[in-house]
Amino acid sequence: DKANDTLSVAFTKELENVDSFFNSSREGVVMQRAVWDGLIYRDPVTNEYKGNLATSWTWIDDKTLELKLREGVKFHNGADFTADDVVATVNFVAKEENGVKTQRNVNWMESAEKVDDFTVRITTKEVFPAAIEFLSGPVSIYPADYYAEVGPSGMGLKPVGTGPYKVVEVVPGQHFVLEKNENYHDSPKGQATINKIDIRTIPDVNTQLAELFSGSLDLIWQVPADQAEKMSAMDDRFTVLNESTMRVGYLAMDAAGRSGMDPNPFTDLKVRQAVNHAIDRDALVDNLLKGKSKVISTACFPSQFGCVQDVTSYEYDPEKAKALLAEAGYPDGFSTPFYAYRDREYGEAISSYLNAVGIQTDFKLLQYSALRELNMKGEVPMSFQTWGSYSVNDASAMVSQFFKHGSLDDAQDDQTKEWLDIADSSTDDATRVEYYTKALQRIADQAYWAPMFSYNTNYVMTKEVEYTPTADEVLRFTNMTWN
Amino acid sequence: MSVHPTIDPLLEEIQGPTPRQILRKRVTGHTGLLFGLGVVLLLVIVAILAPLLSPHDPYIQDLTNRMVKPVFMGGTWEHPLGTDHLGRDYLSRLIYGARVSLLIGAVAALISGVIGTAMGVAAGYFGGKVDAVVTFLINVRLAMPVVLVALAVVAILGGSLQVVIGVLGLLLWDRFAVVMRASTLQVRRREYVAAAQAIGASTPRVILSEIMPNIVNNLIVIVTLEMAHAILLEAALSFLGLGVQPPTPSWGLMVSEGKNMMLFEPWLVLIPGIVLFILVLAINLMGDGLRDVTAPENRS
Amino acid sequence: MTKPLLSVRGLTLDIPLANGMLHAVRGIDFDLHRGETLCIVGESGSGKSLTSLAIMGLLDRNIRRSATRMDFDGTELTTASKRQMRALRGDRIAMIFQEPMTSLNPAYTIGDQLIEALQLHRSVSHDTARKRAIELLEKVGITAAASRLSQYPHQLSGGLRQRVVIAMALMCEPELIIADEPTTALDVTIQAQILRLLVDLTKEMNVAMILITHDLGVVARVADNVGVMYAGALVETGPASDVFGMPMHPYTRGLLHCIPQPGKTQRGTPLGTIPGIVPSLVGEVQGCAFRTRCPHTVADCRAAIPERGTPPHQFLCVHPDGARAAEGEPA
Amino acid sequence: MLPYILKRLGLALLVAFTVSFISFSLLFLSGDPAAALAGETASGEDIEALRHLYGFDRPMLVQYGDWLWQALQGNFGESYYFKLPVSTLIGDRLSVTMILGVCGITFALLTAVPLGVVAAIRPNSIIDRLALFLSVAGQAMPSFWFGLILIVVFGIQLGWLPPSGASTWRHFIMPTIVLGYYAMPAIMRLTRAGMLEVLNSDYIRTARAKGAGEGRVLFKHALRNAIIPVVSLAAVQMGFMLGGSIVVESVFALHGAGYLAWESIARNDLPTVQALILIFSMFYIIFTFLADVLNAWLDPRMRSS
Amino acid sequence: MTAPVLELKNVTKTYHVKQGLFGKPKPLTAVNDVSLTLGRGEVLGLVGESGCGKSTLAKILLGLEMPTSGQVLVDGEEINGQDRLALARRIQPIFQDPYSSLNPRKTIADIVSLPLRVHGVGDAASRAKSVRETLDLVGLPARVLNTYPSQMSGGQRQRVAIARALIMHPEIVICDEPTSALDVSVQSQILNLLNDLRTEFGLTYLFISHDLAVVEHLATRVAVMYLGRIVEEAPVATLFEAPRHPYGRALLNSVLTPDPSLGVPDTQLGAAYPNPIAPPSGCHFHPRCPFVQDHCRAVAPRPVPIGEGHVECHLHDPDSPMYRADFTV
Ligand SMILES: Nc1ncnc2c1ncn2[C@@H]1O[C@H](COP(=O)(O)OP(=O)(O)OP(=O)(O)O)[C@@H](O)[C@H]1O
Ligand SMILES: Nc1ncnc2c1ncn2[C@@H]1O[C@H](COP(=O)(O)OP(=O)(O)OP(=O)(O)O)[C@@H](O)[C@H]1O
Ligand SMILES: [Mg+2]
Ligand SMILES: [Mg+2]
Repeated sequence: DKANDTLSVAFTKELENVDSFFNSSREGVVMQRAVWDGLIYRDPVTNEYKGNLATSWTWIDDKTLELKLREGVKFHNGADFTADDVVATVNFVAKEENGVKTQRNVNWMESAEKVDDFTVRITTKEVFPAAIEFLSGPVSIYPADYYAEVGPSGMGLKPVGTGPYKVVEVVPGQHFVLEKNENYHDSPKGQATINKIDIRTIPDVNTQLAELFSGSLDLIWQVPADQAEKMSAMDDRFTVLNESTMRVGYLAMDAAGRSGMDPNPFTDLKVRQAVNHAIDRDALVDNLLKGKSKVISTACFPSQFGCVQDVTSYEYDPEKAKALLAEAGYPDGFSTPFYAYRDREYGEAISSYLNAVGIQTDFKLLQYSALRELNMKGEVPMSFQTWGSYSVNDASAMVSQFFKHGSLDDAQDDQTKEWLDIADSSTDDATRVEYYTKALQRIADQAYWAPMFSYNTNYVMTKEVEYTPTADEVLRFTNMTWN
Repeated sequence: MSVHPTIDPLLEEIQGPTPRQILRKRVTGHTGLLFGLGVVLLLVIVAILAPLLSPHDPYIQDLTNRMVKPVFMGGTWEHPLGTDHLGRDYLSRLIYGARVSLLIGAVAALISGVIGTAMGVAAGYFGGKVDAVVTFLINVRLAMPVVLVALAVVAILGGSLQVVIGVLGLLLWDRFAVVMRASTLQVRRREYVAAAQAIGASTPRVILSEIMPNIVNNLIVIVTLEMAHAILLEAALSFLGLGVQPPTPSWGLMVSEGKNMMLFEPWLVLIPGIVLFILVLAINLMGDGLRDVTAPENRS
Repeated sequence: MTKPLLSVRGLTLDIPLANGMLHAVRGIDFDLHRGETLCIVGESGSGKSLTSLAIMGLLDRNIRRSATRMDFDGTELTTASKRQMRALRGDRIAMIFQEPMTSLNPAYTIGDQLIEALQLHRSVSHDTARKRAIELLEKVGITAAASRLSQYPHQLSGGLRQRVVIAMALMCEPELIIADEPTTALDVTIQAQILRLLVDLTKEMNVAMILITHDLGVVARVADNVGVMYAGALVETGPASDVFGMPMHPYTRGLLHCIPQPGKTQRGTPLGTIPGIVPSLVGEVQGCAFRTRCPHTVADCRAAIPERGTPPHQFLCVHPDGARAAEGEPA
Repeated sequence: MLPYILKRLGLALLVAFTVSFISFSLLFLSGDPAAALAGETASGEDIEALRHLYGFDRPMLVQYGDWLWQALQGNFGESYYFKLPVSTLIGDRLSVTMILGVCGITFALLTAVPLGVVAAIRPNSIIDRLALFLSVAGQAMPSFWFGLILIVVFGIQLGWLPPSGASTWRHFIMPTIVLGYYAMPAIMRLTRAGMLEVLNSDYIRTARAKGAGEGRVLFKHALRNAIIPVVSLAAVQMGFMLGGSIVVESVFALHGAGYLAWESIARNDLPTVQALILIFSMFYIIFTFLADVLNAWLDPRMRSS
Repeated sequence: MTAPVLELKNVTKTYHVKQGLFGKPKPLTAVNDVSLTLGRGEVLGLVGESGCGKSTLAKILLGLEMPTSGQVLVDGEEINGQDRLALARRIQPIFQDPYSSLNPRKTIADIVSLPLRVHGVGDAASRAKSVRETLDLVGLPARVLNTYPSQMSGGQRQRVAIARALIMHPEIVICDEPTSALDVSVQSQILNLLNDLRTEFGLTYLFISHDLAVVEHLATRVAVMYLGRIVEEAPVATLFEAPRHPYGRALLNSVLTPDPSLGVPDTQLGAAYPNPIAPPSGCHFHPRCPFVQDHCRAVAPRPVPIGEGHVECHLHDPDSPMYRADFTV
C-alpha cells in the first residue's frame, strides 16, 4: 500500500521459471517487461518503435540487422551491458537444444556477432520482417557472464536484468518482491515511481478479491467479467478498468485426423462448419466476456499486422449445424472428448451449445502444460484454447504459430503453410498482407478452427493506485503511480 | 416320551420380545436414526424421480438469465433456487446432483465393501498368514494419502463418473477390512461357530450362515459411513476440478463453480454446500443410529 | 450384646428402567459385629453386588438408594457427605471385587497401587508405605514381595492378583472388608487358598467381613452368619450352623438339595431341582417372590409375608415352619 | 521393548517400501514422460534420445530401483514443470504443511479430548449432546465448503482474519480450524468411548473403593488408560490431515506441499507427484510408528513384552 | 470295563503362541502325550485347573483341532482320516457358555435342525418332526421353536444346546463345563437331564468340569489333568476314596461341601502357578507339591498303572528312588 510504498499485486499462476525464456505464461511477460529490457521498445499506445538497449538499427541485408547499443547501462548485479551480452543471449536462446520454451519467439534468429563493444549484428534464418517486433517483445538481453554461470534455473531463482525493477526476493510458489532500479537508464519505458512491488501467487480469483477487500492487495487483474461488474457496482474503494487484450479464444479441431478417434468426424469439413455454426458467439461475448471483447472470425487478433477480418464467417444457426452434421453422416451427432485449460465456464457454455446440436462432449479441464503435451502428441480431437501472441502485434505471432506443421498444428494443411511461409518471410508489407489474407481465408473456408472471441482484461485496484492499462495485456509496473 | 418332565410352561415363560421386535422398538425410539433414514429416503426418491421433479432440464443453459437469485432472495418461482453462472436452473441441477452423489456413494461403498469384507472376513476367520497379509495390506493402504492418490489417478485416467467411482471403490476398503476383521475375530471365538464346525458344517457354510449374519450389522454401519465418506470425497475431488466433469451436476462441482461469485452471490455456494452437508449428515446419523440399535443389548 | 459395627435396616435399591422401576433390593436388614463374617448367598441377579456397593456408596448415579438406617460404627451412611464416605472407603471399609484380572489398574505397578491405597488415607512417607506393602504381600503369601512391587498386574497370575487385591484392601487396617465373590473366577485349589487366607486374616486382625457368593460350599465353610438372598430380599438369616443344620426357607432347602454332596448324595441319582426362573422385579412386587417356584405355594403367598423364627435365625415365609414338615424334614 | 520397536520399525519400512512401489508404478502408467520433457518442437528422434538419456527405456523395475535409491538419498529427480530438483521444490513448502498439520492436530486434541472426557463423565448431559452434535456435524462438513464459509464470514464480512496466505500466525487460524475440525470428531468419539469403557471398568471401581477422589480417579486412573488408543488415532489422523491438507491449502491459497501436489497433478509433473505421495506416506508411517512406540511406553503390557 | 468306544494314544497338541505383537512364536504344549480309553456308556470326568488343556483335548476329539501327534480312535477307527461329517455323527459337543453357544440370529428351530440340514437328513417335514421330538426330550415345549436364544433363560438355552447335540443320535457327547455358567438351581436340572439321557440312550460322555462334586456325582471314571498331562486316572470311587497324586489329593481337598463344621481346608499347595510356555523341569507339578524332592525337579515321572487306572508320580513308581509303597493320603 501507499504507506510503505509497496504495491501488492496478485498473480493467478505460479511461474514455472522466472527466466522469461523458460516460461510461456502471461505473468512471465509481465515479469519480463519489468526486470529485463529488449533491444527495441514499441510504444503500446502509438505502436511506434523506439530504441531501448539499442539506440538505432538498420537492415544490412535481408537477413542481417545491425544494432548500435546504448552505453553506460548496468545490470542489476553491477555488470556493464555490452555487445557481449547481446551476442551471448542471442546465441544461447537461438539454439534449439537449449530448450527455450516458446521457440517461435527466438527460432527466427540464426546467430549474433559482435562488431565492436557497442555494435552487434543479428542474422535471421529466413527473411523475417517481424524481427523488429520480436526484438521489442519477448527477446530480452541477459548478462552474459552471470547467465553462463547460473543458467536458466539460477536465473529463475535470482533474476538479473537491466530493467526498471530488480528482483530482490523469490519465494517459489509464494511471492516475488521487486524493487525500483535506482540506476535505470534513460529508457522509453520510463522510470519507476513505486518503490516496491510485492507479487503474490493467489490462484483463486475469489481469494484475490477477498485479499483486495481486506486491504492486503492493491491491484488485481484478469478479473472475470462477473466479479468485475460487481466490484465496480458495489464499492467506491476500487477502480475497475477494462481493456481489450490480444488474447483470442478459439476451438481447435483435429482436421488432420491425428487423434485416434475412429471415425474421426473432424476430418470432415461439414462437421467443422457445423461446429462453427453451432455456437452463439455473440451471446458468449455479451453475457460472459463482456467489456471490450469482440467476436472474432479469423485465426488472429484484429490489430495484428496482416490480420484481415473479411473472411468467411459462420453465423449462429443450430439448425444449419444439425443439417450439416446430418449431411456429413452424423444425423444423431457424435460424442467427442473436449478439452480446455482455462475459463471452465466458457468451455462449459460452448460445450452446452455443442450438445444442443448433437455433439456430445466429454469435458476435460487440464492444466495448460498438460493439455499442451497432449496436443503436441496429437491426441486432442477438440479443444477450447486461447492464444495471446506474446503481445506481438503481428499476425505471424498467431497464425504462423499454429498452421505451419508444428506439433500443435491440427490442420497440417500444405497450402496454408505455403502461403504463410511466403507471408512470414517477405519484407514487402503488401505481399505479406496478401498472403496472410489468403491463408486466413483458407483457414476460415476450411473451418480448421472455430475462432470465438477476443478477451478483455479487467483491472481492479484500490483508489490509491493510478494506472492506465494497455491493450496488450501487459501489466507495466513502471507506469503505475500512487494517487 | 419325555425323559425329564417338561418345565412347567406357566413358570418358565419365554421372556421378552424377539430380536426383531427389539430392533423395531429401538429403531422407533431413535430420533437420529429416524431423521437420517427419512432424509436419505427422501433424497433417494428425489434422485429416482429427478426427471419428474425438476422444473427444468439441468443442462439447458440460458446465457441471458445468469445467476438469477433464488425466490427467497427476490427471485421468481420460474427458478425457485435461481440459476447458475450459465443460466441453468439451480434446483434442477441440485436434484440431478442427488443422483450423482447417491450413485457415487452407493457404488463406491459397494465395491469397497466387497473388497474389504472379503479381506477382513478371510483375515479374521483364517488368521495366521492370511491375517498377516491382510493386515499388511491395510497398513499399506492407510499409508497412502487418499485424496492425493485419487486425484492423481483421476488426472491420469480422466475425470468421468466411472473413474471416480472406481477409484473411490478401490481406495475406501480399509475400514471395511479393519472392522470386518475385528468382528469376525470376535464372532469366530463364539462357541456356536465351534458347534457348527463340530456338526460338520463346511467352511463356506460356517462363514455364510454362522458368521456373516452376526457381523452384517457392523457391515451395514460401515457401508453407510463409507458411503458418506465417498460422497464427501467426490465432492472434494470435483471441487478441486479433478472429479466428475462439467456439465455433470455434482454438488461439489456446483460449490466450486459458485465459488467464483462467492463474495457477491453467496447462495451459489451455500445451497449446494448445505444440501451436501445434510445428505452426509443424514447418512452418518443413519450409520450411527444403526450402530446403536444393532449393538448387543446393554444394561441401560 | 455389643453394638454392631454395621447395622442396616430397610435398605431398598430402585433402578428406573425404560420399562418401569426395577426393585433390585427390597428392604433388607442385617447386623454385623466386629470380627464376624457374614456371607450373603443368592442366585445371579438377586442384588448381592448392589447391596455391597450401596454400603460403599459406590452405586451408579441412576440407582436410587433408601434405607431407614445404615449405621457404620456411629456414622450414618445414608446421610454421610461425599467427603466422609471417601474418608471411610479404603480406610475403614475396604472392598475386594470379583475379577482379579480386571480389578487392578493395568497402567500402574503393584507397588504404586498398594502405596496409593495407604497414602490416600495416611500421611506416611513413600518408604513407610512401601515397607507396609511388602509386609502385607508377604502376609498374603506372596514370595519375593519386594520385587513384585515393580511388576505390573498383567505379569501376575489370577491367584496372585487376587492376593494383591487382598493386600491392598488391608493396607489401612480396615474394620470391615466387603468381598464380592472374591474366588468365583479362580480355580478350586486357589479358591481354597484364598478363602483360607481371608478367614485367617480376618480372625487375626479382628476384621468384620461381608462375603458375597453364590456357592453354598463357600458359605458353609467361611461364614459365621449367613444371609440367603432371593430376588432382592433376604429370605433367611442366621448363624451358619443353624441355617445349614435346619434350613427353614423352602428356597434355602431347595438350593441345598440341588448340589451333589460327595459322600452324602447317592451317585447318579436325580438331584433336587428348583424349576422355573427368577421373576422379573420390574414393577410392583407383592408378597413372596419365590412363590412362582415354590412347591408349597398357597394363596397367602401373595400377601405380606411375616418374619418368622427367633433371632438370630429368622426367615420370611407364610408357613410358620417354612413348610419343613411338608417336606418330611425334622422340625 | 527394544525388540518390539525394532520389529515395528521393520514393518514400517516394509510398508514404506510397498507404498513407494505402488506410487511409482501408479504414475508410471500415466504416459510417456519423455514426450512431456521434450517440449513443443521435439521430433520423434529427440524424444527417443531423451527417453534414453533419462533412462525411460529401461525396464520398470530397474527404473524403480534407481528412483528409490536416489530418493533414499533425498533426490527425487527434477520437476518437469519447474525444471528444479523436486527436493528443493518440496523442501520450501513442506514447512507450511507441517505447521498446518501440527496446528490442526493440536486444535483437534485440545477440543476433542476435554469434550470427550466431559461427555463421558456426564453421559446424556448438555455437554455430551453438544459434543455429539459437534462431532456429527464435523463428520458431515465438507471441509472445502467450511473453509469458504469461514473466509466469507471471518475474512470478509467481519474482517477479523486474513482470508488467505501464510505470512503470519493469524493466517493459520482458519485453516487450522478447518483441518482440526476434520480430525476432531473421531478423536472425540474415541476419547468418549474409551473413557466410558474405562470408567465402567473394575479397576476404576477399585480406585473409588480405595477412597480416591473423583479427580484422581478421572485423571490418574481413567485418562491414563483411555488415552492410549487416542494416541494411535491422533497419529493416524495427523497422517490423514497432511494428505487432506490438499483441500484446505487450496481453499486458503496456502502454498504448502498439499497445494503443490494438487498443482503438480494438474500439470502432469510426475516426479513431484511421486515424491509427494511418498513423502505423505512416509509421514503417516513415521507418525504411526512413533505413536506405537509411545503406546508401548504408555502401556506396560506392551512395554514388558 | 466295556469295549473302548474312544481311545487316545499319545495325543499331543502344541500351539505356537506369539508374545506381543511381533514376538517370536513359542511352543505351548496344551495337551502333552495323553493316552486314555473310554468304554461305551461310561462317563469320564476330566478335571484340572484353568488352562491345563481340558478344552483343547475336547476340541481334538471333536475334530476342531488336529493333534500335533498321536492318534484318536473311535470304535477302533482312527478319526484323523475321517471327514468331519462322518465324525460329527458320532461325537457331538455341549459347550460351557449357553449364551455364546447359540447363534443369536437364528431361531431355536434353525439351531436345532442345523445338524440335519448339514447332513442332508430327511425332508423339511421329517426334520421338523425330529426337532420337535428332540426338544420334547430335553424338556422344552414346542412353542420355543420360533423364538430366539435371547428370549430364553440360561437353563433353557443349555437344553437347546443339548437338543442340537443329540438330534443326530451321536455315540459320544463331549460336555465342556456344561453347567459352570448356570446357577445351582438350574445346574441340577441340567445334570439330571444329562444323566437321564445317558441311561436312556446309552451315551458315552466326556465330562469336563471344575467342580469335583459334580464329577463325583456323574462320572464313572475320573482323569486329573495338570499342565497338559493326565497325572492320575482312576474309577471315580477309587479316586474319591484314595487319590494317589498329590495334585488329585489337593483338588479333592478343595471341594467345599456345605458343611459348616469343617472350615476352610488347607490344600498344602504352593501359590506358584506355572507358565505353560515355560513349564517347570522334571515333574511339572513340583513347584507346588508338598512332597517335592530334588528328584522331582530333575526327572519327569512316568505313568504307572495302578488298579484300573494310572498315576504319574515318583512316589508311586516302584522304579523311582522316591517310591513309597505305603503312600496314601
Ligand atoms: N447400574 C445398573 N443399572 C441397571 N440395572 C442394574 C444395574 N446394576 C445392577 N442392575 C440389575 O440389578 C439386579 C441385581 O444386580 P446385582 O449385580 O446386585 O446382582 P448379583 O446378585 O450381584 O448377581 P451376580 O451373582 O450375577 O453378580 C440385576 O437384575 C441387575 O441386572
Ligand atoms: N488356539 C490356541 N492358540 C494358542 N494357545 C492356545 C489355543 N487354545 C488354547 N491355548 C492354550 O492352551 C492351554 C490349554 O487351554 P485349554 O483351553 O485347553 O484349557 P482348559 O483346561 O480348557 O481351561 P479352562 O478351564 O479355563 O477352560 C492354555 O494355556 C491356552 O492358553
Ligand atoms: Mg454380583
Ligand atoms: Mg476350557
